[in-house]
Amino acid sequence: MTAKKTDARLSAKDKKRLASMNPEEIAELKELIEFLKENGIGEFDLERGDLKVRLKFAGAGPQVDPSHLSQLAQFAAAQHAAALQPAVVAHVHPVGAPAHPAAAASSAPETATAAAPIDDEAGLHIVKSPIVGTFYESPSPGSPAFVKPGDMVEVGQVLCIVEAMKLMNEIESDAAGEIVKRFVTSGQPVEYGQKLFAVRPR
Amino acid sequence: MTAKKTDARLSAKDKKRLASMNPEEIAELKELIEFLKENGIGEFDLERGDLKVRLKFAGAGPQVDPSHLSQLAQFAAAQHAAALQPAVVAHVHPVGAPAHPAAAASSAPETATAAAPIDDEAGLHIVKSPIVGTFYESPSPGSPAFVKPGDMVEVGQVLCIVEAMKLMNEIESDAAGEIVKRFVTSGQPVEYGQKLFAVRPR
Amino acid sequence: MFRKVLIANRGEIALRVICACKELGIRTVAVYSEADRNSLHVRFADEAICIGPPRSAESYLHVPAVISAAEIADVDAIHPGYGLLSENANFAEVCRASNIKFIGPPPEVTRLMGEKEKARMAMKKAKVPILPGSEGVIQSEGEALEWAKSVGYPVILKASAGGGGRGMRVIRSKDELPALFQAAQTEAANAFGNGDLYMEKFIEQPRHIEFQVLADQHGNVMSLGERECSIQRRHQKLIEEAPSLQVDGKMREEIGKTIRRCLEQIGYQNAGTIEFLMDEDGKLYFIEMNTRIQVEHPVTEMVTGLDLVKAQLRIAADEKLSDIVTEPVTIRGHAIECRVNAEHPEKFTPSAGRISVFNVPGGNGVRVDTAQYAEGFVPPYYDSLIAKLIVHGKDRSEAMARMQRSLEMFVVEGIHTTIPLHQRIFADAEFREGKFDTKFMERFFEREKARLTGLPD
Amino acid sequence: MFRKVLIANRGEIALRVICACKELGIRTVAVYSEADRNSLHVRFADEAICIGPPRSAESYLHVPAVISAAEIADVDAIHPGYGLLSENANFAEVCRASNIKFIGPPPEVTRLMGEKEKARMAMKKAKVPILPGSEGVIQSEGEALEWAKSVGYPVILKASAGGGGRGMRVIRSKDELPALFQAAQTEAANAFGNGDLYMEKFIEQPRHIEFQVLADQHGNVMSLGERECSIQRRHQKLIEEAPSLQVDGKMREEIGKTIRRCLEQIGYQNAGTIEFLMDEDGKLYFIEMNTRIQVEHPVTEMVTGLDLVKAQLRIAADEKLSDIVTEPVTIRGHAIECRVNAEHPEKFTPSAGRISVFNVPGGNGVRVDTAQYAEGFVPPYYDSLIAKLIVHGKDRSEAMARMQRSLEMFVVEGIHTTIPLHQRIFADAEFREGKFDTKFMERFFEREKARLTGLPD
Repeated sequence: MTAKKTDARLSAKDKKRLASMNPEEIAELKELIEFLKENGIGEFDLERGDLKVRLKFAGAGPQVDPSHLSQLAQFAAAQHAAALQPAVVAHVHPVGAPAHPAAAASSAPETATAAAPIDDEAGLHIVKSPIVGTFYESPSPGSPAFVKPGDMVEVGQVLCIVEAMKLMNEIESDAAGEIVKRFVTSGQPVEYGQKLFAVRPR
Repeated sequence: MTAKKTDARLSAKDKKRLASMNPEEIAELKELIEFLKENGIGEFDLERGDLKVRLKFAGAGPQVDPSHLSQLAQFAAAQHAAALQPAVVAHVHPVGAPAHPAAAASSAPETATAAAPIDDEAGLHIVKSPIVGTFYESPSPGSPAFVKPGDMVEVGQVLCIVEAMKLMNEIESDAAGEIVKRFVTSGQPVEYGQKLFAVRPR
Repeated sequence: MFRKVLIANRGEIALRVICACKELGIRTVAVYSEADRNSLHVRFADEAICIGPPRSAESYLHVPAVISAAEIADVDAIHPGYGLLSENANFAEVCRASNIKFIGPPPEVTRLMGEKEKARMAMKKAKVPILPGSEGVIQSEGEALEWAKSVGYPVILKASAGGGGRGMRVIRSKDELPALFQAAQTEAANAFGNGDLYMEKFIEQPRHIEFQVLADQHGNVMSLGERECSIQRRHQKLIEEAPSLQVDGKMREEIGKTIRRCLEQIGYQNAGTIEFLMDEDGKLYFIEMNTRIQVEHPVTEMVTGLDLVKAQLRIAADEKLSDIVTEPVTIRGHAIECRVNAEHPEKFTPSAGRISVFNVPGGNGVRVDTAQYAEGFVPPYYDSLIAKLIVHGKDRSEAMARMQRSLEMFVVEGIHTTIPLHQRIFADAEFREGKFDTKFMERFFEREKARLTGLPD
Repeated sequence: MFRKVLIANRGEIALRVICACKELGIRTVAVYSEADRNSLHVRFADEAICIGPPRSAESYLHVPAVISAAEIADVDAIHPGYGLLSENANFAEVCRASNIKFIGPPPEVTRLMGEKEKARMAMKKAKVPILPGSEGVIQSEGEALEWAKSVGYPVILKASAGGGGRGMRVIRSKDELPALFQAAQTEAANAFGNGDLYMEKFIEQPRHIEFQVLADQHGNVMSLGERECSIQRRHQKLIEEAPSLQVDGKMREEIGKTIRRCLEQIGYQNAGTIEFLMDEDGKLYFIEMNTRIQVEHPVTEMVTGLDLVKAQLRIAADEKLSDIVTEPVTIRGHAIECRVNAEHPEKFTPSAGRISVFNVPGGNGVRVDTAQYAEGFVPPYYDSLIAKLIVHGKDRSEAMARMQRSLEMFVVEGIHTTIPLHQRIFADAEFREGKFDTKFMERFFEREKARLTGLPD
């Protein structure tokens, strides 16, 4: 099942249409993106050098690997409809424990490796859970939290505990700076690679 | 399985990339997208350097309006590679009969409605078989052919016979002009919509 | 055995026949309309011939096109599948005239079974129970009362000239009869210009139960047990099962014996199905015979371990039934089929278009018959069946659990399908208990509506 | 029955276990590495927990991660699938210590069967035939000659300290023995600093035949017949069948009886497989026991109509075998499985990557167990099995025809698979006749090579 490839002949008009594209107008961009979105374009590339256009409708979309995905996300609102990917890839909901933010807040895949939303976390360092377990903010019930948003932390400073197999594992900060966000609540189960804290590096 | 949607934030670089299109060009791009959409194109690539075009239909052929298809054929060569499409869609090879040109010559889909390669047949009228059967060039074995390339024909003039269920069906020309090509050989089975003759209209 | 067979059909049944041919070493020829150019039956056949434009009447139903294709491809036989030309006696006759074996019964038998009254008479003669009906027109109230008494209430009055419910009355007691008789007569006279009425026994809650048979060309007939097909919407089957919970071994054997006798008398050949209505007391009444393979044949295959389409081919090639079915037929476990249609699961509007995601379930006891695929297209011209999901379990309970997990894992995107409808049915208590009849779906939709509007169930 | 089960595995077997759980109404928890984020076992489980990076050692094989996941998901039991942690007695012990039911035998039994010599002794004690071997070290040529005479030639000398073929010699007659004994002793001494040798009976053309068993936690054991697994490449099974053409009903029953006695003595629990070598005379010799579900379990399911994974779950939930297998086990028809690996079909190099087209075959008698799908990705970190294609027919001949048409209709694009290799094997006369042993693939490749280079076959 190889694809047929025939030499393309472009009419003069087509050549004109696609050839000489010159700089202008930012306002048009959003409209273009809206238009792409409306039309279910999943991918759109354009290079100027010697002009390269690539266009792909979302439905025709093969799985896009994460590195592409982040590029794509920056380029335009990617409508990512890869065939059988789970809507929520991490969905840990033990009875009695609150669902973790990714599952609770949206249906966007929360991945360990995927780029974080740029608007929230640009320039922030994310501390992730190196193990599966239960998150605790403080060394023992009732005692104060190791850290809270607004605190300044050093590299190696204990931020929290993740309990796994009855062992209390102290999670240390791998960056120095200000804690700007905690992603999980005490007692909540966390999986490998799950985001715990955002740190604004000093 | 909802599609992942990431907020589109354009980096300065991306803005510049897109900004290098003027409104007119964007309008043209929109027109192109409309065109692709109408024709169910799922992917479209174009490079200028040494001109490269890649085109992929979103799904099955039937949704493509034949009239647009011929336009498209002029625009670029159709690459028709939906997942499980047969490499050879028409492959009639009864024992003892020569394979018909489409199957013998290439693996290109031979469709009743698809436009013929432009370089060969631009401006030509194609007479197609209205029925399934066996093609005969002459009224009886040994007698001369109804027509041969180079002959001028009138509308309604008998071009050949297609035998179906022991009935000899005379196929008349639906165009007046010069026979420039016969696609099949006498005694060859033909399917519905198969090309029989090319006529250069007067 | 045949060297080469043309399959005069499309969709999943065309592919099903191609599979059977491949397993028997027979070359296959697909025919297709322009709308089916990218179908899997075209892809997997050894040869494929375009026979016309999308409209069935000009392609799949166009006898000269099909026969011409068979001639130029030089096939020995034609398998008609179901629907389309499969019960067209004229087509079978043209095949015979063209020296092409039609894989099915001879045209005479198809014709006999196609004429409802003749078929009833043939069955009656062979002592197959048929739904009691008056012999000809009921002339008067008095005659009606007498006839109703002889078969017992309820009975139904029907207009001899008519159809579509006009002139039709269900009568549940002798007190109601006089008034309803008058009303029906007047209505029939007004509607059809003819007030003649006849009467039939009426079954309030009929089940649709059918028996699968195979008959060779040497006079041998075999009954392969029954299928339960009561889950229907507007006379379209949605879910079929084998065996029926209502049929025990003794009944299966008795009916089987009667059917065998009857079909031997008729001279039946190849695969066929005898359809019955079952009344509330478990009595069966013949309705009609289908002289072809059925959509729902896989449930019988699952519980018997046989291959009915291969059997059809071998019978048509003049093999003896005793060489095809070499061991006594036994029923193992329970099988259920769901018809997956390209339809909106609530509004039932057809849903043609491109399939973007198509993940078929697999694993233990799961069979899928389909000609669809990811990136495939469902054309708007043909019936909406895109896949049959069949499961087999050691009992009905296991089969139901298996169906539920298979429905959950059957992912189709880009078009609507009836998968969600099946999921709702399999969650229904009445369905799960096997307490249903052909009016189940009406009640099911009413229950759903009641639940939605907050009314008591 | 369990409320919630964690599946400590990936790929098709994880999905297989999820299906079984769903059919039993058990909630499922998938665990996955970062490389498997988009896998179907993640998609179809009720919950899913990422337990580590792609490398197995840091995810699927990382006991603390798996146990932590089980604890935070609050499961009752863990199903280990095959491979990975399935035969890790320590893992089973940690499960026990964590109050999580390990679905498999107790760690003591796993440990016993994991130590080859102890397992042999346990089997020998229960009168299961084992491959004759010298008791301890053979001190001299004279002793070797005597022992060889007692079991008959051929025999094999092996280095007590070694492995990998060094110090190993096959001896086919007593005349050869002295020289080969010396050579083996010298080689062993040089290689391992220890010239000790022991001897075993040698089988020139062994078949690999294994028996499937189920054992409940109440002391009941059941044998479910055998599988023929001789088609192997480098000790990796490629094709498996049930039943074996070499095992008749009498033999099946006798071996079954011996196995039952043996496993009752050992206190075996859950599903397991006893592997044998069969010599040219049809005699079986125990090699080892696998204390888990096998890759090839579906062929047994197809011919027995049972569900082995559901049986595993029910046994672990303390149900009795007599409630799980309620009817006498009978073998119906013949089943064959092809392992479809993401490998080049000639060079056997692994082929990871994106699958662009994935059309699984369906229809009568065809089962596919897979966790792959169109647009899915085969990661490079794990074993290459991407699908199991299993067919069932009324006999081996029908099963082979069905496999051939199914292989033809199994379309995978974007990566290489072993589908073409299977097609070549199914076209091989020796395979078709069922005349094979574990060296079949070596001869097969030689025959192919000979054909290609134009040498006589």
